[in-house]
Amino acid sequence: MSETILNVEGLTVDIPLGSGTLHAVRGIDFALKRGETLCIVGESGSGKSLTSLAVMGLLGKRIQVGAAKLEFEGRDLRSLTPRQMQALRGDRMAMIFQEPMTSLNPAYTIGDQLCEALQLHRRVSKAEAMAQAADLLGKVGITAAESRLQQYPHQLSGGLRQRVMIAMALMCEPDLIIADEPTTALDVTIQAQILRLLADLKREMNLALILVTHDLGVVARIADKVAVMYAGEIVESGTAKAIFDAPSHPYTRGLLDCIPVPGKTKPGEPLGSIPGIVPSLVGDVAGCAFRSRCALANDACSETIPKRTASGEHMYRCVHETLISEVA
Amino acid sequence: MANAPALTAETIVAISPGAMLRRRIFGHYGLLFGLSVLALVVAAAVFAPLLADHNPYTQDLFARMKPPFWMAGWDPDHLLGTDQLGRDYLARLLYGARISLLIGIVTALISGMIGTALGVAAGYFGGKVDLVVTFLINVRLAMPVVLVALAIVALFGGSLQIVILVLGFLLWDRFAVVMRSSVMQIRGLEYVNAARAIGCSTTRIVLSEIMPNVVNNLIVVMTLEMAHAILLEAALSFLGLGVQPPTPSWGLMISEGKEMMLFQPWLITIPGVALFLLVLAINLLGDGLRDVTAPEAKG
Amino acid sequence: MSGKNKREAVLELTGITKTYQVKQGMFSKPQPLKALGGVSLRLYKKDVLGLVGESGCGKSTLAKILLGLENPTTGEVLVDGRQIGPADRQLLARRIQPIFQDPYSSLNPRKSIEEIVSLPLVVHKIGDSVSRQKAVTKMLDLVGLPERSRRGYPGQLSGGQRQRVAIARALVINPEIVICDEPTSALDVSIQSQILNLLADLREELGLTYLFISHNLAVVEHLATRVAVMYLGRIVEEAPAGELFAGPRHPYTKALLESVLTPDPSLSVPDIHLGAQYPNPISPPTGCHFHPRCAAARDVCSTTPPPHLQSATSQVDCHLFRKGADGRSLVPA
Amino acid sequence: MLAFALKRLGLAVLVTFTVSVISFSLLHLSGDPAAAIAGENATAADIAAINRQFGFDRPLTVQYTDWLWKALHGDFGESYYFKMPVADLISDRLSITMLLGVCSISFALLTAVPLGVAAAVRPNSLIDRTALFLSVAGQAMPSFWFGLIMIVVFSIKFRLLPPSGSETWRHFIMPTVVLGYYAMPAIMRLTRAGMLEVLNADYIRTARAKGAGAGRVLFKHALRNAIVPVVSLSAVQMGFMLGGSIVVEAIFALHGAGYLAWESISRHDLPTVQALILIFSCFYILFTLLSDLANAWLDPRIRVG
Amino acid sequence: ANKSDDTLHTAFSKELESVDFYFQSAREGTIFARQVWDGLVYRDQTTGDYVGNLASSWKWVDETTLEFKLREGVKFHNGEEFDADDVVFTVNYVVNPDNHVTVPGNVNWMKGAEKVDKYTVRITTNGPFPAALEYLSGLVAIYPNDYYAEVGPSGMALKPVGTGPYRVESVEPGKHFVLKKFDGYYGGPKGQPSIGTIDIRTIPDINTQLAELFSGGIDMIWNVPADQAEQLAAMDQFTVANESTMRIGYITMDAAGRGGEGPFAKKEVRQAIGYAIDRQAIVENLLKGSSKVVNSACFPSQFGCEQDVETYSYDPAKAKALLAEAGYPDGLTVDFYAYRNRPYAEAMMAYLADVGIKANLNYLKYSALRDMQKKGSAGFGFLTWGSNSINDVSAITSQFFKFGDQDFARDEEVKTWLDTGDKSVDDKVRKENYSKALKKIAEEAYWIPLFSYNSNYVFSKDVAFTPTPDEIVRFFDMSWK
Ligand SMILES: Nc1ncnc2c1ncn2[C@@H]1O[C@H](COP(=O)(O)OP(=O)(O)OP(=O)(O)O)[C@@H](O)[C@H]1O
Ligand SMILES: Nc1ncnc2c1ncn2[C@@H]1O[C@H](COP(=O)(O)OP(=O)(O)OP(=O)(O)O)[C@@H](O)[C@H]1O
Ligand SMILES: [Mg+2]
Ligand SMILES: [Mg+2]
Repeated sequence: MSETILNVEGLTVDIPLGSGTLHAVRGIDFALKRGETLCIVGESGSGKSLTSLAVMGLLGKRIQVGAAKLEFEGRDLRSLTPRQMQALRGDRMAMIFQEPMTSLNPAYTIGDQLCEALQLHRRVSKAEAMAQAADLLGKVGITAAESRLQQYPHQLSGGLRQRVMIAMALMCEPDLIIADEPTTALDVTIQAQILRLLADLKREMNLALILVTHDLGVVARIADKVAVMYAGEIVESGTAKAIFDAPSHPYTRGLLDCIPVPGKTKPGEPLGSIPGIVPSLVGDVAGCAFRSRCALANDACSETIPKRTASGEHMYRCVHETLISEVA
Repeated sequence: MANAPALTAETIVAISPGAMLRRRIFGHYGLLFGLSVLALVVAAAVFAPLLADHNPYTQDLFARMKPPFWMAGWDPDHLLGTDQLGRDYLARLLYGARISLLIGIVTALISGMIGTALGVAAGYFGGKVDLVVTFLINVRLAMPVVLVALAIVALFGGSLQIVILVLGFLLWDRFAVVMRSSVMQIRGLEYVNAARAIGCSTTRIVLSEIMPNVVNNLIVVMTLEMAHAILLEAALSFLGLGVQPPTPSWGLMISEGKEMMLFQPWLITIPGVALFLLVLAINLLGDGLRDVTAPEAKG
Repeated sequence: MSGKNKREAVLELTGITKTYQVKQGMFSKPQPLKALGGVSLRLYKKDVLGLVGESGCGKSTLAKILLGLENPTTGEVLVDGRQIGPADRQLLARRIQPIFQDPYSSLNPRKSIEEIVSLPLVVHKIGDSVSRQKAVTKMLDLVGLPERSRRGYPGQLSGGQRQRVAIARALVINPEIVICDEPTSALDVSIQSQILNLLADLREELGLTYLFISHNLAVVEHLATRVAVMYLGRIVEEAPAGELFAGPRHPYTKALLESVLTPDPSLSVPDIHLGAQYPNPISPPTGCHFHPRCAAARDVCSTTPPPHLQSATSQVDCHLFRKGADGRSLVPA
Repeated sequence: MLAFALKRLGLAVLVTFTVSVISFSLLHLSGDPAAAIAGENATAADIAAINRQFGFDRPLTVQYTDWLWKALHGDFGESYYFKMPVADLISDRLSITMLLGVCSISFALLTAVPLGVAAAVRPNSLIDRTALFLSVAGQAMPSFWFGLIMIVVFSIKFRLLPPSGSETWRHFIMPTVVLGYYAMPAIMRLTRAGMLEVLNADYIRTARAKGAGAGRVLFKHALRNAIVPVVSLSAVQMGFMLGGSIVVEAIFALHGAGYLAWESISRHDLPTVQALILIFSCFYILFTLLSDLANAWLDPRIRVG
Repeated sequence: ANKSDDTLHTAFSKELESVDFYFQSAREGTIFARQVWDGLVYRDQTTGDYVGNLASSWKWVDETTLEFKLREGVKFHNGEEFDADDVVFTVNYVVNPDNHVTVPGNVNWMKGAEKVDKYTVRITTNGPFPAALEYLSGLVAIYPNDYYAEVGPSGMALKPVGTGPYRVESVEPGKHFVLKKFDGYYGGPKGQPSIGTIDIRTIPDINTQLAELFSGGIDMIWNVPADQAEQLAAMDQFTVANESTMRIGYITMDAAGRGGEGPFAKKEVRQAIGYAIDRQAIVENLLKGSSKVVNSACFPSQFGCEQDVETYSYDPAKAKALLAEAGYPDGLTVDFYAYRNRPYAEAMMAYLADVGIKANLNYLKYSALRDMQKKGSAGFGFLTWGSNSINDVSAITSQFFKFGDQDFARDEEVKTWLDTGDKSVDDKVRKENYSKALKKIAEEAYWIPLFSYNSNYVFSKDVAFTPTPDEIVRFFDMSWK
C-alpha cells in the first residue's frame, strides 16, 4: 500500500516555438503510491495534459522533457530506450483521454482495439484476448459485451466509448492509470457514473490513478491528493481535505470562490472572480506567474518564490505566509 | 503592480493581424519565390515593348532559327535567337508573357465567377440547391475536359477569346467544390447564426460574413486554376487546337518549336522553361497563400 | 396558465416540435429525428428561465427556433401574445438576441470588434455613424472591455473577452430577451464566474429576460428564477428554481441533482441509479421516454406516455405523480 | 443499402444522360460532318451523297433519340471513318487506354502514397521538402514536354526504351510515368495532408498509449483512415487520366481510346466521339462508384449506419 | 528489325480508316494499295508511259469504250485465279452508287464493265474521258470477285486479298500492318519485290517518328519537314532523298463574292496579293528541296498545264499601289484560312501585313474548312491540292473552276473552256482549251498559285530506294544494300 509507484521531481516541458521557447511545465514535483488518486487541477493551458503525456513518454521529439527525477516503479524512465518505454506503455501504465468521441479508431471494431492493447504486450490468442475484453466490458458496466465487441466506435454513445477506453486501459492490468479529463466531454449524469467506476476500479485493483481535471467538484469527491497547477507550476499541493478546507495559495482560493456551490452560494449573489488571464510562458519567466492577477501582489512576487508548508504534506508556493485569514 | 516585463505582455496581444501576416509571408520562401517570379513575368508582360527591341511579329526568312546567346553562332541582335520564321525569340517570349497571363487571369476570373456563384449557393442554401449544384459538378467532372475543349475549339476555330471562354466554362468545378465546402463549414459557425439572429439579410450574410472568410480559399484556388489554364492552353496548342498564330503564346511557341526539338532543342526549352517557371511560381504562390492564411498557422 | 400574480409572458411556445431528416450511414435512408417533441414554455418578463438537460436533448434546437434560425415543424411561437411568422424576422431580431456557447466561432474573425458590435445597429438602421460609435463605446464599457479593444480583432482576445464582445453585440440594440446557449461552458471557471456576474448585473441594470441554457445545474441554480428540465425533446419538469432544487419531482431531475459534484471533500462520488445509455433519438423508447433509465419505472411507464400535470407554479410529466385533491398541487401517485 | 445503390445508380444514369445530351448537341453544332467523311479530295457531289446516306439532314432531336435508342442497345453506330461498328473499334482501343490508366494510377499511388506518408511523418524534413518540391514541379510540368524529354533521354540518348508502340511492357514504361506523374502531386499532397491530420488525431495518441510501435501506428491506425479521401481522389484522377491520355497517346503513338477520340474529333467522326465521351463519363462514374464501395469497406462509418 | 531479319519497319503518320482502297481517301491508303493490288495499267515513273499491268493490251473501241486483253495465269493471294470476272465485278461494284465508295469521283467516270471472254473486258465511260488510262493506272485496283462478294468491304479491310507483290499478313485497323512478299507474284511492270517483310505502324507525331528512326525502331520515314531533313542529311547517319510532288499550294480568293461582296471582287486586290508575297523566299527558306514557285493553277508536269501565263513576282510597292487603286490606300483587314503548314501561312500573313493587309488567321481542320467553303465562306485562304497524283490538268481544274463548292471564281467562260477540254479525246483541242482557261485564271488572278511541294524521304543506310514524284512509296522497288 505504501509502495511509491511514480516519483516525479523537477519535471519541465519546453516547447520550442518560432518566437521563443514555451516553458509549458516549469519544474513540478509529485509522487504517487499504489492505491492513491492524485488529482491535477488547473485552468486550461496550465500544463496538465503535458505533464501526463510527459510521464507516459508520449510527447513528440520536438518537445523537450527534463526532470531531476522521473521514476516509475523504481525504474528511471529517463534512461529507457523508446522500445522499453513502448513496452511499458499500455502494459504497466495506461492512459485515458478526454475526448471519447475521437479517441477510438473509427476503422476498427471495439473488440479489435481492445485485443490489440493486450496482444501488444502478452502472447495470447485472439480468442483469449476477446474473452478478456468481454470480461472487462462487463466490469466497466457495459451489458451485452459480446455483441458490443463487434461494433464500431461510432455506434456507441460517448459514455459507452469512455467506458471502452477505461476497459482498454485495464486490459493489461496496469499499475498506473492516467486519466486526462476523462469526463469533461460527458453529461453530468454520465460523469458521475464514470468517476464512480474509476474510483471503484482503483480500489478493486489497487491502482495508482492520476486524474487530470479542471473541475474542483470532481477533485473534491475523488482525490486523495491534489496538485493545483497554474501556468506550468504546481502552486499548491496536499491532501484533498487540506486543500479544500484550508486553501493557502491565492489562486486556489480564487478558484474556490468562483464556483457557485448549491446551498452555499446564495442565488443572485455575485461570485468571486479572478481578473485577467494567464500570462504567456514564452521566454524567461521569473517570479510568481499569478502575480498579474493577484490582489495581494507586491514587489517580492517577482523574486524567487519560496515553497511553503502549511501542514504536513500540504505545500504551496507564495511569498505570503498564511494569508488565509487576512484575505478572507 | 510591479511585474516583470515578461509577464505583462498579455490581455490584448500586441501584434496586429496585418503584421502577423507580413511576418508569415516573409518567412515563407516558396511564397517569396513565387511572388518574385510572378512579379518578373508581370513586369515582362507590362514592359514588353520597352524590353524587346524587336517586333514579335516581324519575320525574316533569311535569319531563321538563330541559336540563343549560350550557343555557338549566336547573333548579338537576337539574344535568345529566332524561330522558324526568323522572328526574335526574346520579343516573342516577352509578349508571350502577356498572353499566358491573360489566359490564366481571365480564365480564372470566368471560372471563378461561375464556380463561386454555384459553390456559395450550394454551400449556403444546401438542400435542393445543393443537390442541383452537386449534380452539375458531377456532370462537369464526368465530362472529359481535354476532349470537350478540343471538340469545342475544333468547332469554333481556335482563337484567344475562344480558348479563354472554353477553359473558363470548363474549369469552374474546383471553385464550386472548394467554395461549397468552405461555405458549408463557415455557415455552421455561430457568428453566421448570430448574424442571422441579428436580422441580417441573406445577401449581407453571404457578402460580408461568409465571403471574407472564404476569400483566401478562393484566391488559392484561383492561382491553381490560373496555372491549370495556362498549362491546358499549352496542351491545346500542342494538339493544334489552341491559340492561333502568329500570337506569341508560350504554349504555341512550344508547339511550333517541337518539330525541331530533336535538332534545335532550345526552341522548346526556352518557352518550356518560361512556362514551367511561371506555372511553378503561381503554384508556389497559391500554396504559400494557403499556408500563411490557414487558420492552423495562426497564433 | 394564468398564475395569481398576473405576470406577462413575453415569449410563449405552444406545442413546438422539430423533426430533422438524418442519414446515419452513407447507405441508409434518411430517417426522421424528433429533436423536439411538443414543447410548451412561457418566459415571463425579467425572468431567468434555466433550461437543463443532457447533450442532444434539444436545447439548442429550441434556442434556434426562438431566434428564428430554424422553423418549427409544428407549433407556434408567440411574442407578446402575437404569433411570429418567418416575415417577422427583423422584428424578432430587435427583441430577441443570442449569446452562443463557443466564443471562438461566434465572432467573425475578419471583422474588428467595433464592426462586430455595431453590426446590429447597422442592420436595423439605428442612428448614424457617430451615435453608433458612441453606442459601441458604451457597450464595451458596460461589458468591461477596454476602449482600445474596439479596433482589435477577435483573434487577439481571450475566450472570456470574446464572450464579452458577444454579449455587447447582443445587447447593443436593447433587446428584451437574451437567449444564452451555454454561454460559459467553454470557459474556465475563473472566467465563467466573471461572465455569470456580468450577466446578472446586466439583467438588473437593463431589465433583461434570459433563457439560460446550461447543463451545469450549479450555474443554473445560481442564476435562474425558473428551471425547465428537458429530456429527449420534451420538458419533463418545470418549476421555480427554489422549488425545483428543494424538491425535485421527476426522477430524471433527481438524478441530475444528485450528479452535481459540489467541491466537498467529505463526500464521495455519488452513485447515480440511472441507466448508462442515453436513448437514440431516432427510435425513442415507447411510453415515457425516460423509463429505460428510471429506477422507479413501473409497467405503465413503458406503454403509456406520461400525463402532463400542472400545479400553480410548476409542471411535471410523470406517471409517478397525480394532481392533488385541491387541483393545484402535485402528489405522488 | 439496395435503395441507396439504386438511387446512386439512377443519379449516375442521369449524369451520363446529361453528358451525352451536352456532347451530342455540341458536336452536332459543328455543322455538316459529310465533308469530313468525304476526305480531302472529295467533290461536292460526293459530299451531298454522304449527307443523304447518314441522315444528317434530319432534325437534331430526331438524330439524338435515334442515337440514344441504339446506344441503349449497345449499338453506337458505325464509325464514319473506319466504317466499322464503333463498339468494336472502341473495345479494341479502350483496352490499351485502360491498361495505361491502370498502370499509371498504380504508378502514381505506389510513388505518391509512400512519399506522402514519409513527408507527413517528418514534416519540414528533407523528405517532406523533396516530396513537396516534386509535387509542385510536377504540377508545373507540361506533360507533352515531359514526354518529349523522356523520349530524348531514354530512347535516343540511352536507347533503353522504345519510344512508341504498345507491343511489350517496356513500351508502357514511359507513357505510364508521364501520365502517372500527372496524377501524383495531387495524391501525394492529399496523402500528406490526410496523414498529418490523422497523425494528430486522438486515436493515434490512444494507439501509442497502448504501446503500439511506430510502424503499427503509422500503417495500421493512421494510413487506413488517411487513405479514404485518397481513394476517392484516385478514382477522380483515374477518370481524368482516361480523358487526358490524349497527349500521351499521341506522343508515344499508343493507339488507345484517347488518341482515337482526338483524331475522331478532327475527322468529325461523330459516332465515335459521342461514344467515347459517353464511355469516358461512364468510366468516371464507375470509378467514383467503386471508390465509394472501397471507402465503405475502409470506413465503417460509411458502411454501417 | 532491319536487314538482318529482312524486315523493313516504317510508319504512316495518319490512321488509315480502312485498307480497302475504295473506302478510304488518304495518301497512305494509296501507298498500301500499290503493294497489295494491281491495276489494269501502270504508269512508268521514269518514262511517263502507260504499260500493261493486269492487262496486257488495250484499245479504244469508241469514244466511250475501252477494251482490255488481260494477262493470263495471274493468281490472287488467296489462290483465286484472276480473269475478266474480277475486273467486271470490281468496276461494277465501285461504280454502283449504292455501295458508297469514299471518293466516288475517282471511279464514277466509268459507267461499267462487261466481260467479252475469259480474258477480255470492256469498260465503258460516262461520256468521253481522255484521262481514263491515268485514272485506271492510279485509282482502280482489281479485287478478287469471289472473295469480295463474300466478305465485302469490311472483310477486305481486315484481310485484304489482291494480286500485288505483297500479301497482307496482318491488319490492326488504323494501327499496324504487316506485309509479306507474295511468292506467287507474276512480276509485271512492278517487278518482283526484294524485301521480305514490310512492317508499318501508325505514328502520328513526327518527333516520335524521328525518335524511332534514331533508336533504330524504324528504317524509313517520309514527309519529313524540310528543316528536319536538312539536319538529318547533315548527320550522315541516314539517306535523305528529296522528290517533288504533284501537290501545289495556292491562295484562293472570293472573286465571285459568294460570301458577300468583299475586297476580293476587285481584280486589283487579288493581283496585289500576288505581288505582295515573296513566294521565292518561302520556297527557298521554308519548303526547300525540289519545290518550285508555280505560276499556273496546276502542277507543271500535268497534261495541259500551260506555263505561259501572267506571273506575279514579289513587288510590294506595286501591291500597295494596286491596293490604293482599288480603294484601299490604308490597307484592309480580312480573315485568312488555312489548314496545313502553319508556318507557311504565317509567312504569307507577314508579307501581307507589310503591304497593309491584316490577315487574321483561322487555322482549321481540313474538314471544317471544307465545310465552310461549301457554304460559301472561307473564301480567302491558303490551301493545297495534290490532284490524286493524276498527271492531267483536269484533276485540278475540275475541282476548282467548274462551279464546285471550292470554286470562288465562278467564271462561265473558264468553265466552258474546261468542259470542252475535259470532254475531248483530241490532245490538241484539250491543250488549247486548258491553256485559254489557265491564262484567264492567271490574268484575273482568281488564284495565286504558290509553289509545288516536295517530300523528304529519310531511310537507313541499308535501304536502297529512289522516290518518285507521285508521292507513292513503292516498297516493291526497295532493296537492302
Ligand atoms: N504541441 C504543442 N505545441 C505548442 N504548444 C503546446 C503544445 N502542446 C501544448 N502546448 C501549450 O502548452 C500549454 C499547456 O498545454 P496543456 O495541454 O498541458 O494544457 P492543459 O492544462 O491540459 O489545458 P486543457 O485544460 O485545455 O487541456 C498551453 O499553453 C498549450 O497551448
Ligand atoms: N441540423 C440538424 N440536422 C439533423 N439533426 C440535428 C440537427 N440539429 C440538431 N440535430 C439533432 O437534434 C437533437 C437535438 O440537438 P440539439 O443541438 O438541440 O441538442 P442540445 O441539447 O443543444 O445538445 P448539446 O448540449 O450537445 O448542445 C440531436 O440529436 C441532434 O443530433
Ligand atoms: Mg489538457
Ligand atoms: Mg447545444
